[in-house]
Amino acid sequence: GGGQESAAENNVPEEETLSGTIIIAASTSVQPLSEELGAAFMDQYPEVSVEVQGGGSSVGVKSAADKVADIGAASREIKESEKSYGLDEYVIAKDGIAVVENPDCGVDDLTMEQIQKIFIGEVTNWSAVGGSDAEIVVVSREEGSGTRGAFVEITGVEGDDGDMTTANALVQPSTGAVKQTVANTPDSIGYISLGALDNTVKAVRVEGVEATNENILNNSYKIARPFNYLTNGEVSEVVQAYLDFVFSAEGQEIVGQEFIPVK
Amino acid sequence: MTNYEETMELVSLNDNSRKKYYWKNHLFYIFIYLMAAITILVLVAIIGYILINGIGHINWEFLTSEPRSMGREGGIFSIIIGTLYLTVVAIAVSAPIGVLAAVYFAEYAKESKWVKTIRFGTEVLAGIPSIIFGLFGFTFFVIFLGFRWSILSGGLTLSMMILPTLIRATEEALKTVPQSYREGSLSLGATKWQTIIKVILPSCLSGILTGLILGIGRAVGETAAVMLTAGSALGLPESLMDPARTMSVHLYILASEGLSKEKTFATASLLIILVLLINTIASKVVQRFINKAKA
Amino acid sequence: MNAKIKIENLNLYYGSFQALTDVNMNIYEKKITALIGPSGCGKSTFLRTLNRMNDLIDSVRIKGNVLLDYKDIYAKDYDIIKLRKKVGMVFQKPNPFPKSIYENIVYGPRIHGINDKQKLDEIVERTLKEVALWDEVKDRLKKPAMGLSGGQQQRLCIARCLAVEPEIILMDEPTSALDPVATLRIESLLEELVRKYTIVIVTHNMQQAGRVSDYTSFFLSGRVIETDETDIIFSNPDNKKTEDYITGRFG
Amino acid sequence: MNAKIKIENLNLYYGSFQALTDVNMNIYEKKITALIGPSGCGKSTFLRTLNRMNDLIDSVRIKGNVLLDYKDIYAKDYDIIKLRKKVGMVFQKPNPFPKSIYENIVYGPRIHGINDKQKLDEIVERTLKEVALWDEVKDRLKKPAMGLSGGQQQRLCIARCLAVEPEIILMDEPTSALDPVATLRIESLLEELVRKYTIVIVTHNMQQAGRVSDYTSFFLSGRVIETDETDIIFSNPDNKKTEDYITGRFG
Amino acid sequence: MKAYEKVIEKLLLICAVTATLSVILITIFIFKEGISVLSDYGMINFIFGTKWSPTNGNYGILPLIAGSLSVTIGALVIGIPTGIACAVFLSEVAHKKTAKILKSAVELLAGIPSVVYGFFGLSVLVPAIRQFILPIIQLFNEDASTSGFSILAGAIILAIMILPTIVSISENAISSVPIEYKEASLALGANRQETITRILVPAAKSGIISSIILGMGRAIGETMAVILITGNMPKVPGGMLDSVATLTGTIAMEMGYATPEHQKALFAVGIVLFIIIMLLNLFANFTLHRLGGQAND
Ligand SMILES: Nc1ncnc2c1ncn2[C@@H]1O[C@H](COP(=O)(O)OP(=O)(O)OP(=O)(O)O)[C@@H](O)[C@H]1O
Ligand SMILES: Nc1ncnc2c1ncn2[C@@H]1O[C@H](COP(=O)(O)OP(=O)(O)OP(=O)(O)O)[C@@H](O)[C@H]1O
Ligand SMILES: [Mg+2]
Ligand SMILES: [Mg+2]
Repeated sequence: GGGQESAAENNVPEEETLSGTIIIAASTSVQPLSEELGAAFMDQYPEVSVEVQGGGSSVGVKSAADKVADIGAASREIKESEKSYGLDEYVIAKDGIAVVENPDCGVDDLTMEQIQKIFIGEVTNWSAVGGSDAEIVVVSREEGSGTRGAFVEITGVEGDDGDMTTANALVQPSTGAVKQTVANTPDSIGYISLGALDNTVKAVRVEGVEATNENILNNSYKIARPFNYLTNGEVSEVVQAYLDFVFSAEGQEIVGQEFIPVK
Repeated sequence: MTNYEETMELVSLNDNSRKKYYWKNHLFYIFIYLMAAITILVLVAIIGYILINGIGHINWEFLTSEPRSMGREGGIFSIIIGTLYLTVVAIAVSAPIGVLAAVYFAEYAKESKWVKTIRFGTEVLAGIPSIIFGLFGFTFFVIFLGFRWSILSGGLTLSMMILPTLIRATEEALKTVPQSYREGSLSLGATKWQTIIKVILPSCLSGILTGLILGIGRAVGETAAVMLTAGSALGLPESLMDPARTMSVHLYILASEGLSKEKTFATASLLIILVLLINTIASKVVQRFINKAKA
Repeated sequence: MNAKIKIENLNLYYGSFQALTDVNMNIYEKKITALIGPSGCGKSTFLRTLNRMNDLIDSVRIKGNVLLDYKDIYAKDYDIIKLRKKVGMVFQKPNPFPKSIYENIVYGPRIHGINDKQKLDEIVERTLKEVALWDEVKDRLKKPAMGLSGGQQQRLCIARCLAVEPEIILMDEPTSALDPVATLRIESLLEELVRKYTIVIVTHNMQQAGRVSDYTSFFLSGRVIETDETDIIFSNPDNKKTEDYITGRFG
Repeated sequence: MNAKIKIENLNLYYGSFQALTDVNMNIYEKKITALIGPSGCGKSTFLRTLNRMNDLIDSVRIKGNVLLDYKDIYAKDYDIIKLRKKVGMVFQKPNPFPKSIYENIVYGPRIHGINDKQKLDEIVERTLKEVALWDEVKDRLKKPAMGLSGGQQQRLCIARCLAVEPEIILMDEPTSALDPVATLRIESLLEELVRKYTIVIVTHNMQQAGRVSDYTSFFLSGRVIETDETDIIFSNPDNKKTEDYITGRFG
Repeated sequence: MKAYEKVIEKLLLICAVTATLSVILITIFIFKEGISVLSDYGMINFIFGTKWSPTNGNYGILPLIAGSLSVTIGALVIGIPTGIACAVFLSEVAHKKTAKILKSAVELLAGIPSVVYGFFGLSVLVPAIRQFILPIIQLFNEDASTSGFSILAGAIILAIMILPTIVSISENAISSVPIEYKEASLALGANRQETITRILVPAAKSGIISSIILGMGRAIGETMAVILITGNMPKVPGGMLDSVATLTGTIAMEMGYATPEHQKALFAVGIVLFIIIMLLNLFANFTLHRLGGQAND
């Protein structure tokens, strides 16, 4: 029927037989994007099924290394310790990390240093950063989270002694959970992927710069990170086709809906 | 005579030597009634809160359409299917093993050290927390056996989890079969196995069914172990090797990420209704059996 | 006379407790042998050695011989299944299976390989007639056996036992759970059955033993105190203890 | 003579089933009254109306009067607790609490407000002596009561009952679960106790009733057929049915 | 006996052993993955270390143990009296009909998946603690503060979750105390309350204790509900309103994101949890044995 027709039209012989399953193990920040990309890809190749697993950046890396998944997706730079796997990296998008606070908080602007101090636990009261006299409720992501990895690295919360996030931080296991906690807990502050930002929480300006795509692309907004796709060794035809699709104009357009395209 | 009335009646008597006791009596009953009332209230509060907020959002569309944008929109069709598959696999694997194991314990096992050991092993399995099952399923089925995150991995993990429940329920059911049935059958020259298959198992079928239904309930409600073994992919599973997301996992994700209050409540309500249904069926089965036995 | 079963020096232990001591007895073909004695004296235990129902109890150990048609039923290679087919048993409390009347009776024949519907129907009719239950239940054969009265249930159990064509029927206080009318019916049934079958019956009812049995054995503390023709036991026992028991001075 | 309890036109129903019909009886002070009759005739039911133990059963309805010291124990304002303190009860199966011997006996006194250690010790010693158990258990008062033999347990239960200083003791077949030796001990104990207490005893053992009791009431199907001095009932009953029962013609 | 009977018995035996084999398999695989961390890092450092920060290589799980224990103990403190009171109510105080209805309601409570409780806790209890309980506590201690994600929230939700276990097993135990005890007590002039507290409950204690131990096992093992409501803060708590992270929650949360080394550490946490549950099982067996022996000799 129709599938054959369109394949003939495109006149690309391999696509006619393109079928199989692609398993992507993605960090929660890359998961929605991967699902969108996967869905679009499947529209083009109905015989292919793209399965996107939730998980974390490390699991993305590990899954790719273990070949549990065809593609691992990480929302941070590959760590030194992970380089040994010898994975191929593809930066598919960029994402900013928004520092968000409960909408009732009065603080609009924070410096990188203030952010660092708040998350290290040196500043515990909003009054120290120009807010009202209320204790700061810090909300962080769990150990191993890509967002957390990127955030602590960029903001300097990670120092010579490693990740120094205050022990008094509430920990939530996903971007959504952080957002929900910050939205519901007075005097709280957290960080989430810019793509997930909505009006339930308030994003603060960092060093006076608003968290927007433009500001990230022009490098004025400092807290941003890459989204990586990782593969292990030779990839199958169908995975390669998927990667090609991601970097195609159509793929990057999908990226652009929530994140920052790389091409 | 109701007990509270009895107490009150006694309190009204003017008997000095027992005054102290009446006072204690009062406190005792107040405490008991209060605690019972709190428990019931909590039950009503939880179920009521969730159903009131959720039941309005359950409709045909919700049940039959695919979830979109991580469940923020759309329905939960693929999740219902995933739950179904996973439960079926879990039951299909554990039911025969569980029932036969129970038959062994109830009909064959002699009280030896060895039998005590495997009994203890069964009890231990029942006590292992689900997250440990999850860890195990992850290293064993997902990685070691290479089943990946799949209905198979999840189903096998779940079947291990519900095995003790099944064994226990079946064994209890077998114990209720009067010894006289066994004697009657054996005295007619039936072998032990014939006796079990033709007389004993049929006469405690409902007990076994109840066990199965309880097992299903547990499988449907499990979250942690399923997440680590069957994954949490949203797609419609098509084979045993596909990953799946169950309703409990979906509810967890919706709740923790705050994706959509409305869908969260709807999913929670559906889960409660499902459990209610499962419980009712279980007790109906038992009731029918009792009626049949009486007739 | 023909001793269908010969019991020689039978000793039985439950763990370390000796329940039967040096039992010697003959059970004669096509006669009714009654076992009497006070509670706990070992009547049931003895009865259950005759079809090896005691094998169900783990702690039981047995010494001595039980010869059925001159073959030791406790010999290694003796086929228990055949033994139990040959030696039927009726229990104190009627214990029909939770199945239909019909299914109860054909259970045994089916076990033993008869699957022909017509043959089974015949067996059902014949045995129910033998226990005089046919007229009462012929219209409700497919109804649950549990719906019968106690006396009917007990007769059904006897019919079920007859259906596998035993030669010997063991009965352990078969009427003690029944009312007087049902008891009388069973007693008169015994008189019919003894024409074809060898019957051993345990009873705590002296009158019953006197009425129905040909031979009586008196048990006391696991020993057979006296065993003889019923008339002799009841009119002129050898042993003082037997006399005391029968006249109700103890027990 | 002094009627400690006077039962007038007592009727008792379990739901719609009438278990006692028009019972009239006197129970005399410091005498032993035996209740006899076949199984299911209502002896236990009647006994349990005397300390209102039937109140435990939801379906029970009662009509008529039970006058204890001329006061109706079923009157609205009658104090059940006091009633039960005054009317002790001993059950068929020895039922000591799963506590120590000592704790079993002081349970009642403690309930009734005695907490003085010395007083409790006295009570334990006195009651155990009264039931002739003191010498057997005085060295193991803190040991579990469950470790005693059946007969000892039953005597302990009687001692436990005496510890709350009752005036009347109800006993429901107190020896039927015991062996002959233990039974004899309890019977001789009764002869001691009746000097201080009024005793009502249910028994299925005719000889026992004859041996120990002063008065006997014969129950049949929920009615009192005859009630009189024991000697008269056993030697020269008014009623044919009483005679039949006593001579063992039915029951 | 026919030959196939032997074969069948062997087959059944195999089925019966499956559960035990599973336990062995689970033990082997969990230990295989986690034992290296325990030995490299040091058992003492691992269990008594106060800093859980795997990305920095700090694997001290004392905060997690403290978290698990505090919510569990909290749940027991709330759940035991309530549960036993309910059991007494159902078996001795309530009318038969009421009791029957309530019993099935309690069973229903037992069947509800734990995530549902977690969700309820997250959307109702956590804000309620912040808004209503905190002000009350602040009356006594001005410095008190909480985000609502707390031991208290976890304890309450876990208590609700273990209630059905405690209630139904205890109710069973109390109901199966021989009626003779009750009658004996009443016949001595004890009233119902005295009979319940002095005779029935003590006589049912082994059943009640096993219900508590089962409930405790369930509380320690619970995962998802706890993640949603305790705040997951790996810090030794100082009070009821502090947030905590639990052993189970940490495993479930971090498993997905863990680097290989971190993952091994999580398996090691699993080993500790496993051992705690095993000890609890053994302890339960031992206690019940002792109590059972006492009751019967
Ligand atoms: N399974 C068993 N294990 C241990 N002892 C047993 C067992 N069954 C019976 N006994 C003991 O063996 C003795 C004989 O028991 P049996 O049942 O044969 O007596 P009985 O004469 O049939 O008594 P009854 O008239 O009460 O039925 C009794 O002392 C009994 O306690
Ligand atoms: N709780 C009850 N509910 C309904 N009927 C009962 C109840 N208890 C006893 N009965 C019936 O009341 C009648 C009298 O019973 P009761 O126990 O008083 O007899 P009994 O003379 O003590 O007999 P036994 O000698 O067997 O102890 C019997 O028919 C019995 O079935
Ligand atoms: Mg017997
Ligand atoms: Mg009675």
